[in-house]
Amino acid sequence: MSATQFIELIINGLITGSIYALVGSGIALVYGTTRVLNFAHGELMMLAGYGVLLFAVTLGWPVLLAALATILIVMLLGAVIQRVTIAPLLKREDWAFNVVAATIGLSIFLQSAAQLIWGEQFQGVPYFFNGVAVIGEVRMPWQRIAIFLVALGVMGLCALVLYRTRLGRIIRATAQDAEAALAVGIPSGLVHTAVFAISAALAGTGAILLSPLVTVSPWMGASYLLKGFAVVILGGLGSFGGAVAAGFLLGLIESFSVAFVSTEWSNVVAFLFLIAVIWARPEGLFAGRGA
Amino acid sequence: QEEITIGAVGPLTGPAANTGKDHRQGLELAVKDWNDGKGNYVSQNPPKIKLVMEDTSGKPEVAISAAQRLITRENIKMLIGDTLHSHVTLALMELAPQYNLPILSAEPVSSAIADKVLSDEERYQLYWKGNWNSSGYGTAVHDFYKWAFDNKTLDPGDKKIAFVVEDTDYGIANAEKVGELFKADGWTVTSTETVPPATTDFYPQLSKLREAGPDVVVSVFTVANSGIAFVRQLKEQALDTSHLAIYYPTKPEFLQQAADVAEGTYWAALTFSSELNPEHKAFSDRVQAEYGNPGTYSTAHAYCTMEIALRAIDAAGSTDPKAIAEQIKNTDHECVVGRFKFDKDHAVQSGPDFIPVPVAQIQGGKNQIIWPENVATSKPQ
Amino acid sequence: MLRLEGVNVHYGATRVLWDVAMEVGAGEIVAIMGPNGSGKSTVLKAAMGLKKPSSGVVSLDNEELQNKSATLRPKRGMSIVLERRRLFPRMSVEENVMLGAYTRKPSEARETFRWVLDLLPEIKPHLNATAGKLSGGQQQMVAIARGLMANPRVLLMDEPFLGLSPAMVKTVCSIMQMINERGVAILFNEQNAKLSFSMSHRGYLLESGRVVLSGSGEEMLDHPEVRRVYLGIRETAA
Amino acid sequence: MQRNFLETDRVTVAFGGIVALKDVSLSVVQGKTTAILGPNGAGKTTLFNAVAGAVRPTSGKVYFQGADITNASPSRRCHAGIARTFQITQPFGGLSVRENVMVALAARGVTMKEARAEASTYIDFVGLNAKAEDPARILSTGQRKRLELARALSTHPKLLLLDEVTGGVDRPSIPELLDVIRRLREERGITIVVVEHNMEVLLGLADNAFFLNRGEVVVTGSVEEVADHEAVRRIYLGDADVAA
Amino acid sequence: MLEVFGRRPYLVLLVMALLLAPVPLLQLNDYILHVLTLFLIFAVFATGWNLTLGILGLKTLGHHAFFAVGAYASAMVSHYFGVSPWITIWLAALIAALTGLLIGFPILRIRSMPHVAIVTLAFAEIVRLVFANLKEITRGELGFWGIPPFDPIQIGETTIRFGLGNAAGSFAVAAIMFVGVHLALLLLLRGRCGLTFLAIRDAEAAAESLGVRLAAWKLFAFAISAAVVGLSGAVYAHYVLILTPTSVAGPEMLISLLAMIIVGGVGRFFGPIYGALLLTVTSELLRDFGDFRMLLYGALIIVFVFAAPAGIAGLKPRFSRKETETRKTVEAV
Ligand SMILES: Nc1ncnc2c1ncn2[C@@H]1O[C@H](COP(=O)(O)OP(=O)(O)OP(=O)(O)O)[C@@H](O)[C@H]1O
Ligand SMILES: Nc1ncnc2c1ncn2[C@@H]1O[C@H](COP(=O)(O)OP(=O)(O)OP(=O)(O)O)[C@@H](O)[C@H]1O
Ligand SMILES: [Mg+2]
Ligand SMILES: [Mg+2]
Repeated sequence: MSATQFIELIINGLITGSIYALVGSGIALVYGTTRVLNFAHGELMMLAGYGVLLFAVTLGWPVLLAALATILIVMLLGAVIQRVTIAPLLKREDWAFNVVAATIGLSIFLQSAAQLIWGEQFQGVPYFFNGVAVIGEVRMPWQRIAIFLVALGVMGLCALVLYRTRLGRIIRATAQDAEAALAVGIPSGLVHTAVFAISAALAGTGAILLSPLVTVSPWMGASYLLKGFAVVILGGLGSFGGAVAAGFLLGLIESFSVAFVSTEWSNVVAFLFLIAVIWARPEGLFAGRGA
Repeated sequence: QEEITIGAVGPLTGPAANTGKDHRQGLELAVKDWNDGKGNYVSQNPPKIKLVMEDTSGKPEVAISAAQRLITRENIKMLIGDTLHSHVTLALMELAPQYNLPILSAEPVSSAIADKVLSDEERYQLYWKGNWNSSGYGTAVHDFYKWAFDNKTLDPGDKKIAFVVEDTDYGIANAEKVGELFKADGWTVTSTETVPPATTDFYPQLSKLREAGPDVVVSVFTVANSGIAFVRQLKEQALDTSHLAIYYPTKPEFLQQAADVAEGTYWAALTFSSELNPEHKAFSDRVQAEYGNPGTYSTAHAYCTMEIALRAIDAAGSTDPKAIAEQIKNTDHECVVGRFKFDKDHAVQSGPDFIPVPVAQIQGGKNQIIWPENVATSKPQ
Repeated sequence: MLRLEGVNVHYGATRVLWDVAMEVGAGEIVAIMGPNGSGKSTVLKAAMGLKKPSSGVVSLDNEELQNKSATLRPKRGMSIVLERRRLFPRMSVEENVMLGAYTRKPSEARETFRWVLDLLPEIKPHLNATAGKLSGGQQQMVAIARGLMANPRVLLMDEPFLGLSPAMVKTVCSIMQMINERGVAILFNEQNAKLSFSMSHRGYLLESGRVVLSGSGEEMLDHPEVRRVYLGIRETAA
Repeated sequence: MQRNFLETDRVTVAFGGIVALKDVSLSVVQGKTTAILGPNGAGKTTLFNAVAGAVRPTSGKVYFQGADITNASPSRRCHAGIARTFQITQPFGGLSVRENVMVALAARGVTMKEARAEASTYIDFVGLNAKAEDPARILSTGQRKRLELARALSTHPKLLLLDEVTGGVDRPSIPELLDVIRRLREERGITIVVVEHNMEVLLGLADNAFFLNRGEVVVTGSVEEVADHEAVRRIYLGDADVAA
Repeated sequence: MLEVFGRRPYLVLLVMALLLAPVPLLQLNDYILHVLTLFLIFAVFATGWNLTLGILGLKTLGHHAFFAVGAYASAMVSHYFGVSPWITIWLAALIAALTGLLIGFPILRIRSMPHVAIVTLAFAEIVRLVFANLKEITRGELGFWGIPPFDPIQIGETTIRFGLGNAAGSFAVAAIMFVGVHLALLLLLRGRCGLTFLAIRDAEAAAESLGVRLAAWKLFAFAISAAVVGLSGAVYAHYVLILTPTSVAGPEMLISLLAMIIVGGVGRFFGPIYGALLLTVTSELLRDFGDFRMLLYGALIIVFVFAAPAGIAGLKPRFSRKETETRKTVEAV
């Protein structure tokens, strides 16, 4: 393998990984705070994809404005989804699996609703950033570099909020015993909703960054869901930082496995890695502070 | 005179639903024309036809369920199916002997279907495949390149070829066939990368390709956005290679979304083009008038498939399955996409004399046929 | 100030509280006694709004609270130490304790925090430990500390001495008496009749979800029923 | 070498940096009731966990009836005759109280019918008859504690580890429970180790006691001796006169 | 266990068997028999899955992998080696059970719900990809065809045939498997086995301290559950006669089976059966709605989770308990 290819593989891995990290950290956040495993997370991405499509392509708004509007709308949707379909279930004793079931149902529902509304076609979104950065022999379009940078920024911001602010502490308290949180006066219902909104924003950011590359379709989010889950587990359940690190790792593993084995086995390699890790270290690779 | 019911199954929902809907339009239009007295009749007294179509979601077990429903509930005398998927067709063709029902598939191309027919001709005597075999592409691609190297349009370099194909029978069979023909000419296949359908990130594969440095890259996808992404990323990585695309440029959204990066791409097969072919344009306009959207290759192919079915029933003069199958076998029908004539393997034949498989190039943001020379609209650039 | 009137509570079809009426006056310590399953914890949860009564009135300073969210109560000066030490198991002890002051200003909270640590020095060495990993009794102390952080006017405590060593029981008793002298009203339940009625101004006896006896601490201790059943003082010892 | 019924040999348990037990060597004589005393966080529950197999000692050995059981799984220890109750109760919420008690019987291979009948005995012992067919998840604190005891008894233990089994149980019922425990010891020769903060209960139940502080055994002797020991009074009972 | 089995489980099963028995004689049209056959196969699948999901309490989301393993194993052995499907289905169940043990090991020590869910989900994805990638022997997504149907059986004058187009015979096989599997499981689970599974579900550590050998029981549960699912997969293979990795091990299989269990009632013994019936039949009825089918399908799951979390099995008047007083309790104290 040449040095150029090696560098390319690393860069590719980091870029794919940054998306996995965005998706995974959103799931981890929700799981960490509410113990809800949200199977409809991918559909939030998908909705964000259609958001960008609407604002940036159909209405022709400037990219930044379109992105902002999309994120706001997806956050709102996330909050509404939480209020309407998840919050009522959390009051039940056996909610954990109920919620999994409900979000799976929601995920199919949203997918097919999107299909009815927008049709099955894959719709393209033009690159937000044009041009290709050429460093030596490595060529990388700015769009891809932007994915990496923006993802890092957004995740950093989230980590800051989570570990350095009062809101973060409240979120983590609610995570661990909602009734007790209620007893000290934390409006845990609202906190849950807020967390969902933040996680939706992460999903939305991922989708916005991705949409020019993968095009928008009703299935856009579904394909990232399992990877997102894998990242959450690898990182140590519910750990935000762990999920971010695991996202990059998984991206790298995939990128390198394509180079060494053929493409169709790369996911097998990634998932075998997951199972091996679980076997050896059930607490995850980067288990640290739980969110 | 009693009405004869024909059933059809195709992907009306799921990722291939767009194509399935085109099929439905084509099938409906043919039946409508037939019943309205505008058909291409064989006899003086053509039967009236009713069409019922069911969804498969692109899944074999669903298709079987749907077909059984058509058979037992609607009492269909013939089945068009699957309209798109080869793997679904492989399951459906079993119904022909089980239910003594003539089955004609529409767009599926897999050579595996023809192989299966040849493996037990007796059993599959009622099954017919309304499209050519996937190996047809391979021959066209190989013959085109040979022609281009011979007349110095392209340089064979180190004689290395690589494939990036979708992980379906369609993609893999094409890669194998083209690879075989090139190897026979002394070429080496550096790699065959199979990616899951609808993949849109090819950077890891491109990185691998750059290392191998092939002279020809052939890509096969059925999902247009895979193709769009591949062509764009190929350009970003500025790989120094000749690129030929199979299938996906037939999708209108390909040129709409990739015109800026697809310049110079060779592709096969430009079987339907409203811009270049007045006959196709007329058909497309017809569809436009009827359904409010332009016609595509899939619409036209479904239309022709239905015409074959209708003419066979008409010619058979009864709904006797064997008689209908016999008439399908005798088909020699000139339709909008070409001349339909079945081969011994129950598949439609391809090539200049039958259904042409022309190679095109995107020039100035437009498709031009560049090979074979007799139908070319432009020279390769 | 805290008053329950005609409170009924159901779990599904099972009724566990029957027209319960209780009152905690300003500056009072009030004890609830009763056999297992009689509904003591349920009374406290209903008072705190963690279990919604099917009917009845829960009021604080004459403000009816039974239909209001539980989060309102800490703002009005109520706080609770829950049974089975409901801590935030994966947060540090310090974070757990600090969250008790959720409704208060951070500067005040810091001050209270120091005060609480002085009262319960046993938790000091464990401030950075994960709460869920502490021993049973240590968790109980953290729970009490968290309850105190709200600087409540009314403190509800569900079996506050459960799992505490005798020395710690004494400490917690004196803390309760001390904050009571500062004007905090306390409603708690505890199985040790002697301990609980002797330190409280008034007491209630609960049986099968009904209040069967109430009176001042001494009255309760002197009542023949209580003496016989809860203090084990009988003519013919078993 | 002749070993006592239960022996721990320099058992140390560390959780990361926290040393919960430090070189604890103690032995329990068959047929006697032993009390473990100690302030909160002294390591009492951890000691039980080490004996019952829920945690592995960092170093040291545990012997039961002469055999080294340091690395045996909790279920093997149970079959060997060690039963325990949990300080923080762990009922099988979805099973009825009766079925909760039947689990251990079933694990021993008793037929369902016999198990059902035998379970009634233990449910009776702990006074949960009225709740026998209710799912365990609705039990109150005290009821759960009783259930813990009934389940432990159902394993036919030779050694019974009771972790604050009377905590949360209403006072009027405690004598009855103690009666049950005492009777078992006399009739079946069960050896009992209790962790208990209620001194009244202890004085009537235990023969000898160990006093544990910060993971170390500080005092050993009869219950009365231990209870009168200066360090115990100061650290544990918190007598005002000594503590001052 | 009352919650899980209801009051008279054997009676319920008997009624089901009696309802199924006359169906082949009713001269129903093939299509209806086809739908009923699918229902029976999926009911066994769902019940097998429910064993770990609801009864052992391990929230596995990868049982469609065992279905695929069972289906492909039986199909390939009978196709390549010419062994009769009557034999290969048992082989398939065995292979599925071994696969179950294989994935059972890594998740033995894991107690958290999401870990188990995601690891098993990933495992199913691996299985799907392996079947899709081993094209030389499975033909990948093109589909594995050439699967022999069950060999005909001669009873006196009549020959019973199986496979497509022989709806009555296929129905009978599925029905016998259905009743047989449920009877066997009932015998197994009504005893100490079921009690132990439920105890593990509710409190692992406590169960272990009471002498339950966790690892052995969990692996046993996994193997049994995988075997049942594998068996249903094998019967499915010899019924539909074509397999593609996506159709047997893809996400839609997961979702529809999960929906059956949820709608029927997680952790109720008979729940999955009701769920399978309702969803197989509605999904056929909804076929007329075309695009709206999946939409309604998703909505149905949500509605059930909300309105009837215990599923159909939980809808029946269970404990017709009036307001019980707490008095009794206290007197006993
Ligand atoms: N979720 C529930 N569903 C049904 N019944 C319940 C539920 N929770 C508690 N109960 C019942 O309500 C009654 C009162 O319970 P509560 O916890 O208030 O008792 P308690 O007086 O605090 O008992 P203890 O002294 O044992 O803590 C008990 O009989 C209990 O079984
Ligand atoms: N899993 C664990 N991880 C970390 N520390 C632990 C863990 N379990 C116990 N400890 C620590 O070990 C020490 C002893 O705990 P243990 O539960 O044995 O105390 P105890 O004597 O039972 O106390 P109590 O009377 O309060 O129940 C405590 O300081 C506790 O914080
Ligand atoms: Mg209580
Ligand atoms: Mg303890």
